[in-house]
Amino acid sequence: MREHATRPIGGSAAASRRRRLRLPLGIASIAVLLAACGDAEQNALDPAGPFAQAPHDLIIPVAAIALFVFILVQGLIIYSVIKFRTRPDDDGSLPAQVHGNTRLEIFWTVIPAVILAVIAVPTVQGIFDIMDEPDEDFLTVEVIGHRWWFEYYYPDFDIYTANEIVIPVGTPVRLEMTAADPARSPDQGVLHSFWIPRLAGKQDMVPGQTTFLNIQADEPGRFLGQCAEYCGLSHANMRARAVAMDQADFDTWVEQQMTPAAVPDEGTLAAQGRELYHDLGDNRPACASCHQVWEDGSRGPNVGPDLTHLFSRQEFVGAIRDLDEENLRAWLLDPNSVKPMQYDTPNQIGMPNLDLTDEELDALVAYLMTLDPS
Amino acid sequence: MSAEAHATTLGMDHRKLAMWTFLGSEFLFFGAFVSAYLLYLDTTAGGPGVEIFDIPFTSVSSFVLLMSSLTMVLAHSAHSRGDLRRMRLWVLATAGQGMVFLGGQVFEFTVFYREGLELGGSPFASSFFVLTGFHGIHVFVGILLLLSLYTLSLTGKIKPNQDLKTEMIGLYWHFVDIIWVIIFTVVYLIPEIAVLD
Amino acid sequence: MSTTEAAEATDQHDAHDHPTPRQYVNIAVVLAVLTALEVSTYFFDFGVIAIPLLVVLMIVKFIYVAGWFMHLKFDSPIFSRMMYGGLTLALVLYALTITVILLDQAPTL
Amino acid sequence: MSSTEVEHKGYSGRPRAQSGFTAWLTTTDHKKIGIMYFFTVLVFFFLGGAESGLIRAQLAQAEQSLLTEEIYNQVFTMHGITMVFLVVMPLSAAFFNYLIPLMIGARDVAFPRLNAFSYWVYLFGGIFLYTSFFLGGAPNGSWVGYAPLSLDSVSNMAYYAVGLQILGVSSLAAAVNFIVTILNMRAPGMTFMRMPVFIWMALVTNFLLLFALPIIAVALFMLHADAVLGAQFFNPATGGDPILWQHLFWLFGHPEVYIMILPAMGIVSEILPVGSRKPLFGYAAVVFAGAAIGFIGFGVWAHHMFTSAIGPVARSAFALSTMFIAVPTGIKIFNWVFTMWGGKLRFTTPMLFSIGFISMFTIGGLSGVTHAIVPHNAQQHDTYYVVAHFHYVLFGGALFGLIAGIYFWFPKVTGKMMSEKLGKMHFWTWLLGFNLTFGPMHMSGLLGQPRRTAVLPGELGSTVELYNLLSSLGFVVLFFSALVFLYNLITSIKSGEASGDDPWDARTLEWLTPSPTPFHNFDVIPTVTHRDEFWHRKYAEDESGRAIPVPAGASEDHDEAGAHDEHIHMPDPSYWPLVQTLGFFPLGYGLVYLNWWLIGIGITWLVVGMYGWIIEPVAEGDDDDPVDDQHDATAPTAAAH
Repeated sequence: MREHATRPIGGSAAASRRRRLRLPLGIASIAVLLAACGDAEQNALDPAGPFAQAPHDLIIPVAAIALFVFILVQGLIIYSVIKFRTRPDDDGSLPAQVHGNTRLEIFWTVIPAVILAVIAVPTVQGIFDIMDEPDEDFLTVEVIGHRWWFEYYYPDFDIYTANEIVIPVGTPVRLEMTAADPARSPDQGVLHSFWIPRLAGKQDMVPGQTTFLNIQADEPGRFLGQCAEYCGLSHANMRARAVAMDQADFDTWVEQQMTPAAVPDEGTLAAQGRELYHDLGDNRPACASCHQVWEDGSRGPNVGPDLTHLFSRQEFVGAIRDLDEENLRAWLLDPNSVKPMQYDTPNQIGMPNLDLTDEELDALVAYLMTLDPS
Repeated sequence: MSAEAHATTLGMDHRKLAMWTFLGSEFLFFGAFVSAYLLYLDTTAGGPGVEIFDIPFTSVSSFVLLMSSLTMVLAHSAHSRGDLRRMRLWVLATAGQGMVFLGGQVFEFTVFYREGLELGGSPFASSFFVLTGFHGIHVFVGILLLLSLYTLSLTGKIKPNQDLKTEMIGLYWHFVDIIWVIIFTVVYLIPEIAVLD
Repeated sequence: MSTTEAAEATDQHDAHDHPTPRQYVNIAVVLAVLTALEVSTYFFDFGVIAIPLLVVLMIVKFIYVAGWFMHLKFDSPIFSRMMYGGLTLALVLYALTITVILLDQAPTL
Repeated sequence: MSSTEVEHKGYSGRPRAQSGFTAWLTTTDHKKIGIMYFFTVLVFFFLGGAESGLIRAQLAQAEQSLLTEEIYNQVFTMHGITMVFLVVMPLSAAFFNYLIPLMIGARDVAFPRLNAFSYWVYLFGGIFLYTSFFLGGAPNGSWVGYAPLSLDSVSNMAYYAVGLQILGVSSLAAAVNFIVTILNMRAPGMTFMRMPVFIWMALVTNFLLLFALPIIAVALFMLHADAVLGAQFFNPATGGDPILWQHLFWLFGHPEVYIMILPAMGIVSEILPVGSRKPLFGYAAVVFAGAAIGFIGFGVWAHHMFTSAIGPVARSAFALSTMFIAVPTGIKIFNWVFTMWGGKLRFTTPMLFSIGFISMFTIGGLSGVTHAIVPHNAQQHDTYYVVAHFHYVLFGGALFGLIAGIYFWFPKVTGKMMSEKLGKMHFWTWLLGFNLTFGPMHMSGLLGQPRRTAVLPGELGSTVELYNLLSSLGFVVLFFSALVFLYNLITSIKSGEASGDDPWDARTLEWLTPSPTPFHNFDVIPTVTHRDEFWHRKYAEDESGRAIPVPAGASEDHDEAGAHDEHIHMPDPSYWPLVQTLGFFPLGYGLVYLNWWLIGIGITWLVVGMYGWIIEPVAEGDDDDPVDDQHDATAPTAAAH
C-alpha cells in the first residue's frame, strides 16, 4: 500500500485495520456513508459524555432551524428562477417596477431577530454550564502541551504520563491546561488545543496561562483526539488519547503508575541499555537528560515524555505509532523520519538523532521494553 | 486643481478631506499601542517600571511640543495672509521645537537604557519604547515636512496663495501634538501618580 | 495665471472666520496653564481627585488644540466627524479589548 | 483628445505616452490601473490555486506524504495569505478603480498618482512575499500568525510581518483615495441616496479598511519587533500575552471578512436588478444593512477566539453580537431574492453567478450562525467545518460575486462580449466543483478532522477519507473550470463579439459612456436626477405606472459631445509612483534580515521618491500645484507604518 511505501512504519494498528476496510466500501456506498456517523472514535457527532452531549443537544435544534431557513431561501430562489424567467413568447415589456415593501422588509428583519434571541438564551446558559467547575467530586489532571505531544500530571497521585490520559468512567475530570514552560525545556511554548471530540469541545492551551476544560466519559473506551490549534512543524503528528476505565481498573492503573520502575538484572542486555540510557558517550545527549525513568526518590517534570511505565501505553511518538519493538527501533534510529522534529534548528525541540549503533539500539530497546508495570 | 476644487461635491479640497480621513484612522493606530502599554504596565519582568520616568524632564519636552502647535498655527495664519516671510519664520520655529522634543526623547531613551530599561527587557519596556518611538517617528516625519515646506517656499514652489499646504502640514503636526497630550497623561503622569500612591 | 489665483483665493474658505494670532496666543496661554496644573499633580498630593483631574485636563487640552489650532470649530462638520469618529471607535474597541483580557485574568469570568 | 496633449516644462518632464508599455508603467488613469489590478490578481489567483491543489493532493488520501510537513505548512500559509491579501482584496480594488469614478460620474479618482502608488505597492508586496520561497522558506505560521509560534525564527514569519505591512500601505492609501473620491467627486445631483449600491458598499468597505488596517499594522509591528528586534510583546517567558496578538489580529481580521464580502454584495446588488429588469427591492434597506454589517462587524472579533483563553462572560457577549449580525445579512438576502420576484429574469452569465452568490452565501451565513452557538463552536473551531464555512463565504460569496462582476463589466472595459456559452460552462462547472470541494468539508470537520494538518490521519476513518477524496476531486473540477474561464477571457479579449455601448440594458452611469470607456470617461459630466440615472434616461413611466422606453434612448449625450468645448483636464502620467515604490524592496528585505544599510537605502529611496513626486511639474502649466499633492504628505507616514 502506498502509505506504507511513503511512511516507513505505517500508522497505528487501529488505523491500519480501518484502512483495510476502506477499499471494499467504494464510491457506490456514498449514500450509506452520508447517513452514517462514520466509524471513527474522533467524531463530534457521537458524544460519549455530558460535556460533549450538552453542546450536541444545543446544536441539533439550531441545525434544524438553519436547515429550514436554507430550504426556504433556496426554495424561493428556485421558485423565482422558474416562475419569473423570461419566456420565449415574451412581449419585451418591462415587469412591474416594484421598489420595495416596507411591511415585508420589517417582517424579515424581526423574525430572524426573534429566532436568534430564542437561540441566544440556551447558548449563554450552556457557556457557563460547560466552563464552570463540575458540581460533583471531580478528578484534576494537569495537561501540558509540548511541541509536539501532550503531557499529563495527576497532582493527587504524583503521576506523570504522556499522550494517553487515563480517566475513570463516570467521573468528571477537570483539566488544568497550559503549554510548555520555557524554564523546563527548550520549547518556549506555543499555543495548542486539547480536543477529544467525543468527550468535550476543544480548549486552547496558552503558555504562561492556565485554561480549564471539563471532560467525562460515560462508557469505557479509547477516545481519539488531536491538537487542534496549529502549533508548527509536526502539528499533524500531535494526537491525544483518552482511555476511560471502570473505577476499579483505574485504581489498579494508578497503583501501577505509583510504583517505581523495576531495575533490570545485572549482566542482561537490558542492564546495558539502562547504562546507555544514562550515558551514551561520544558527546551524544543521554536519554536521561530529557526523559525520566523513576526508580526511587522524587519524581519531577522533565523535557521529554516520562518513560517510567512506558509500556503501560499503547501508542507513542505523539500517539501516531503503536508502541511495539519494531516502531521503537525505527524511532530511535531516525526520529525525523517518523515525526519531523526541530532538534537541529535554532529551536532545538524534540528528539535528536542519536546515531545509535546496532548494538546500542538493541540494548536500549531491550531496556525500554522492560518498562512495563504488568 | 482649482477648477476641480470648486466642483467637489462637499465643497472642500480633496487633500484636506484626505488628511482628515487619514488622521481619523491614526487613532486606531496609536490606540492599539496605548492599550498594549496599559495592559503591560505591571509586566516588568523584574526590570524597571514606571518609577523610572523623570516627570519634570518629560514635562518640559511635552511643553515644548505643545507650544510648537502655537508656532505652527501662527505659520498658517501668516501664510493665509500671504505673508510668506513670517510663515517661514514660524515654520522654522516649529521644526526647531520639534527637534528639541525629539532630542529630549533620544536623551530620555539613552538614560532609560543605561538604567536597565531595554526594548527586549520586558513587555512593559517593549510597549513603552515602541509607543513613544512611533510617536517620535511621526514627529520626525513632521519635521521633514516642515523643512520641505520651508525649502519649497524659498524656491517659489509654494506660493503665497497656497496656504492649504501649510494648513495640511499643520493639521498633521497638531495631530501629533494631541497624541502626545494623551500619551503624556496616560503613559507618564497617571501611572506615575498611581505608583507614588 | 490670474484666474487660478483668484480661484485659489476664494478656495481658501473663509479666512476671515479664522481666529487672529492674538487669539491663538491666548489659547496657548490657557494650554500652558493647564499643563502646569497637570504637572503639579506630580509634585503635590491631590489625593483621589488627581487621576480624574488629569483625565479632564487632558480632554480639555485635546479639545482646545483640535478645536482652535486644527480649526475644527470653524470648519466643515465632516472633519469633526472623521476625527471624533475615529477616536470614538478606537476608544470603544480598545476599552472592550482591555476588558475582555482583564476579565480572563479572573478565571471565573 | 487634443486637450490631453500638453506642453511639458520643468527639469523632469512628465511621461506622455498614452499607449504602449511605458503608458502602463506610468499611467495614472484609474481604468488602466484597474485593469492592471485585475491581471495581477489573475496571476496570484492561479498561484494560490496551485497551492490549494497541493493541499488537496496531499489530503486526497489518508497518511500521504507527497509534501513534507514543512512544505505543507508553508503552502497552506501562503494559500491563505494569497487568497485574502493578493486575490480577493485587490480584485475588489480592481472594481473600485474601474467603476467608482464611472459610477459617480467623475473623470478619475481624487489622487490619481496615489492610486498608481497603491497598485505598485500591492504588486511589489506580493512579489516580496513570494520571493520568500527562494530565500529560506515561505512563512509557515498560518495566515493568522498566532504568537508565540510566529515569533520563532524557523517560522519565517518576518516575511509575513513585513509583507502584510507593505500590502497594508497599499490598501490604506487606496482607502483614503476612494473615500475622498466617493465623498467629494460625485456628479451634480448624485446625492447619497442616489448612489448605486456598489458605491455604497465601496464606501463602507473603504471605511472598514481605513479603521481596520491601522490595527493590523500595530499587531504586525509588534510581531516584527518581537521576532526581529527581540521585543517582548507576545513572549510569555517575560509575561507577554499571546492572546493580545489574537485580539489585535481579529480586531482587524473580522472587519476584513466584511472588506472581502461587501464589494461582492455591491456587485450583486447592481447585477440582479439589471438581470431581473426591475429596480433593487428595498434600496435603503440594502444600503443600511450593508453599513450595519460593516460597523457591527467591528464588535464581533472575539468570536474567532471562542476556544481561546477568554472567559464565559466575554464568550456570551460575543455570541450575542455575532448572532445580531445575522439580522442585516438576512435582510440583504431576502431583498435580493425579492428583487428577482416578479421580474423577467434573463439568465446571462453574470446573472447566473449572482444567483449562485445568493445561494452559496446563504449556506455560508447559516453555518456562520451555528458558530455562534459557543458550546458547540468548541467542536467546530479549527476543523474543516470552519474551512467549509469561510470558503462558502469567501469563495461561494465574494468570489462568485466578483466573477459575476467580471462578466458583467467586461463589455464596458473592452467593448466586446465574453462568450455566453463558455461563460455558462464556467458557471456550472464552477458551481459543481465548488460544492464538491467544500460541501463535504462540513462533514469531515464534524467527524473530527482538524484544519492545518499536513497529514490526514487514517484513524479518522473511511468516511472522512472519502469526503477528502471528494474534496480533492472537486479541486480538479474547479481547475478545469478556471481554465475555461481563462480561455474565455483571452479569446474574448482577442476576438469577442462587439458588445455595443449598453449590452445588458443596464441602469447605472458607467453605461452612459461608450464601450470601451474613453480615456476621459464622460464627454460631459452628467447631471443626476434619479437613482439608476441611466435607466431613467432610457425609460419613463406611462400614465398607468408602467415603464416604457424613451425613444431617444441614451444617445443624446454622445450627440452633445461635439457641441461642448469644455477644457477637459486629465491627470498626467508619472514615473514617480513606480520609482518610489521600488524602495519598498530594500526596506522590506532590510527589515526581515535586520540589515540597517538596506533599511537606510529603502527609507532614503522612499523619501527621495516623495520629493520627486512633489516637485514633478504639472503638465498643464496652469499652476504647479499637483492635484494629489497632499498625498505626498501622508505617503511617508504611511510608509513609516
